Amino acid sequence: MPLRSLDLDLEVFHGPFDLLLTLVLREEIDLLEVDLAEVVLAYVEHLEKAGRLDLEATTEFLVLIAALLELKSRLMLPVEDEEGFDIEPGEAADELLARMLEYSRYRAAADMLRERLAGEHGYRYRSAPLPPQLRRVSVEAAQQAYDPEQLARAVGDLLEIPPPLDLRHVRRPAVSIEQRLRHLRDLLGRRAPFSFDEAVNGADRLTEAVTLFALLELYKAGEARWEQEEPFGPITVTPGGGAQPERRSGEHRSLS
Amino acid sequence: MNELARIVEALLFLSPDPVPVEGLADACEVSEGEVVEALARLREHYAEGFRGVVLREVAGGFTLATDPVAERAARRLLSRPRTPPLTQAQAECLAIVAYLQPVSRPEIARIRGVASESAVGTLLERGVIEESGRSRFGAVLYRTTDLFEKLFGLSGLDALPDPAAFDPSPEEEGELRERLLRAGAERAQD
Amino acid sequence: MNELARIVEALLFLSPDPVPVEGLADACEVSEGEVVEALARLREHYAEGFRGVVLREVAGGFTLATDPVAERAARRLLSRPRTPPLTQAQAECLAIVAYLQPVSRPEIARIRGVASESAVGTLLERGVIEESGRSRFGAVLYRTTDLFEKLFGLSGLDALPDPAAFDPSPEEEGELRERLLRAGAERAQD
Repeated sequence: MPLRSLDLDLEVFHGPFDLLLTLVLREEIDLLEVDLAEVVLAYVEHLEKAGRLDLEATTEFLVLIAALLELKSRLMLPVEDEEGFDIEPGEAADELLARMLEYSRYRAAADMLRERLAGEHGYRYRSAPLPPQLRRVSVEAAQQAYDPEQLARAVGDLLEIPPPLDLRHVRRPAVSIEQRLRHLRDLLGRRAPFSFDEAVNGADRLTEAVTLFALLELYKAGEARWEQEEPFGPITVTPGGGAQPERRSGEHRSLS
Repeated sequence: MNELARIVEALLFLSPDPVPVEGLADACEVSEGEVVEALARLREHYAEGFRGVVLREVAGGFTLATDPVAERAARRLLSRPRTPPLTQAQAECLAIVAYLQPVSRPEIARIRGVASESAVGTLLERGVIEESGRSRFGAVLYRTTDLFEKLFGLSGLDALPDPAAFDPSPEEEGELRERLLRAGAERAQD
Repeated sequence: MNELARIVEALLFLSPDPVPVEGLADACEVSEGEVVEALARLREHYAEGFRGVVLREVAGGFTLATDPVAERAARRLLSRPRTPPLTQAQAECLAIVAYLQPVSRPEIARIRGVASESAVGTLLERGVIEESGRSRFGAVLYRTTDLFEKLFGLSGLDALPDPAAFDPSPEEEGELRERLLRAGAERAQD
């Protein structure tokens, strides 16, 4: 998705994303008043609509939004130094200044190039086809340029039959989603509410991960709800309102 | 040389084809008489035998052309074969053509396990392989050229090195063509 | 004009691209010193302001080109449109590629502060920049082409002026900094 087609509708700015940072750098928009989260949301929405990922354009967006975030976060730091912040009051200005100077250098170089191109304008180069007698490559003028062994080696490469793939190291996963779904449903039926730690009770990381995945599936189907009071805190699982036991047999076939 | 003569010179230099007097007069926005005069001045400058480029009147128009004195050097500069290093794909295609000729493009693709249009196209363009009739099934066949032998320093096709030295499994039975096709089929299964 | 100068003139007339001294020496089977001497003689003949065709050193070689005096008539004769001038965005992207090559599009965007895909696309289309591999993060890298040097009349990339010459004076820089600091202080008071 081309970045230039990303149209923003923010409180302080309406227009293409392309224009935003330019205006900020030219101090025509106060970065402190730009809701950057809105910009990110607009982009994600746009990506979703486009349905495919243009890696280059996305990188470009990330680079630009990161620059904006960095500038803004620096501007938002209190100027009067409080303990814990060792950022100089002028640092935000320095950062912005460095960027503006770098840009102004290439803007001036661009003017030089444009002038140069204009000055070159009258010079025209000839582009006529070669006279027929010169068009054919002459065999007499040719000299050895390649090693014939290169050809024999290429044939050797082509005779190579790849060894059959050794699949012995690939094990079938010991933990299946079905198994963990059964386990969680069993707990929901017998002991709800229960904590996630109880559900995985000392199992290995793979089992933990698959259990979490199974829990997400149950949540999606409305069979379970979960709560976590704080990051890294205990997760409490309770039965959801929308359990549909009659669909159980078939609904997760796609996961197997 | 006055300005009109300079402009006429520039026009003849740029134009790939001879330009008639009317055409020159039109472009310069002057009369044909003035163009004829300018051409006379130019002719002094481009008198044959003094310059590398000469003024000629051909096919109802005027044109600049090189003097035959430069023919040999021009051939050396411009008719020289291009010989950048071969890519792996090009080397493989060329090796298949060299050892199995005549060979068709579908066969090359079967042996390599991938379509080989671009590499074959480049080899054709560089003049190291050429078309050589059609197979029973109508596919174009390719063979190597004299230029190929020259660029690889070969006195003839029988001077191609024996691939046995690079054979990964010399104990395998069969002709080279048959073995290459078999290996290609195996690779294609992956 | 001696024979070597005539031959060199003919080669420059025929060759579609600028020819470096080594190429000319090779084609003429003479030393590079002799070619340099022949070029000096040619330069006398093609002194700018006297002829419709001039001798130029661009893109690492020598070539003949028409003098701007003929531009108007050339456009009428060949009915080829002027190459359009660069937009500001295109010129900025081109300047960044010229000075920092090889450089990726995200890097160009970082410096310019705006996404630059449309300008970069146009520059690619016009053949003044080209792809040059990928960065370690997988972004396509760009560099300038020979056509760039030809169109901008540069004998080589080292003929580009030192970019430090474009930096603002210390006074201007100080003033800009002052303004930014003031803006920051005003914000802190809110």
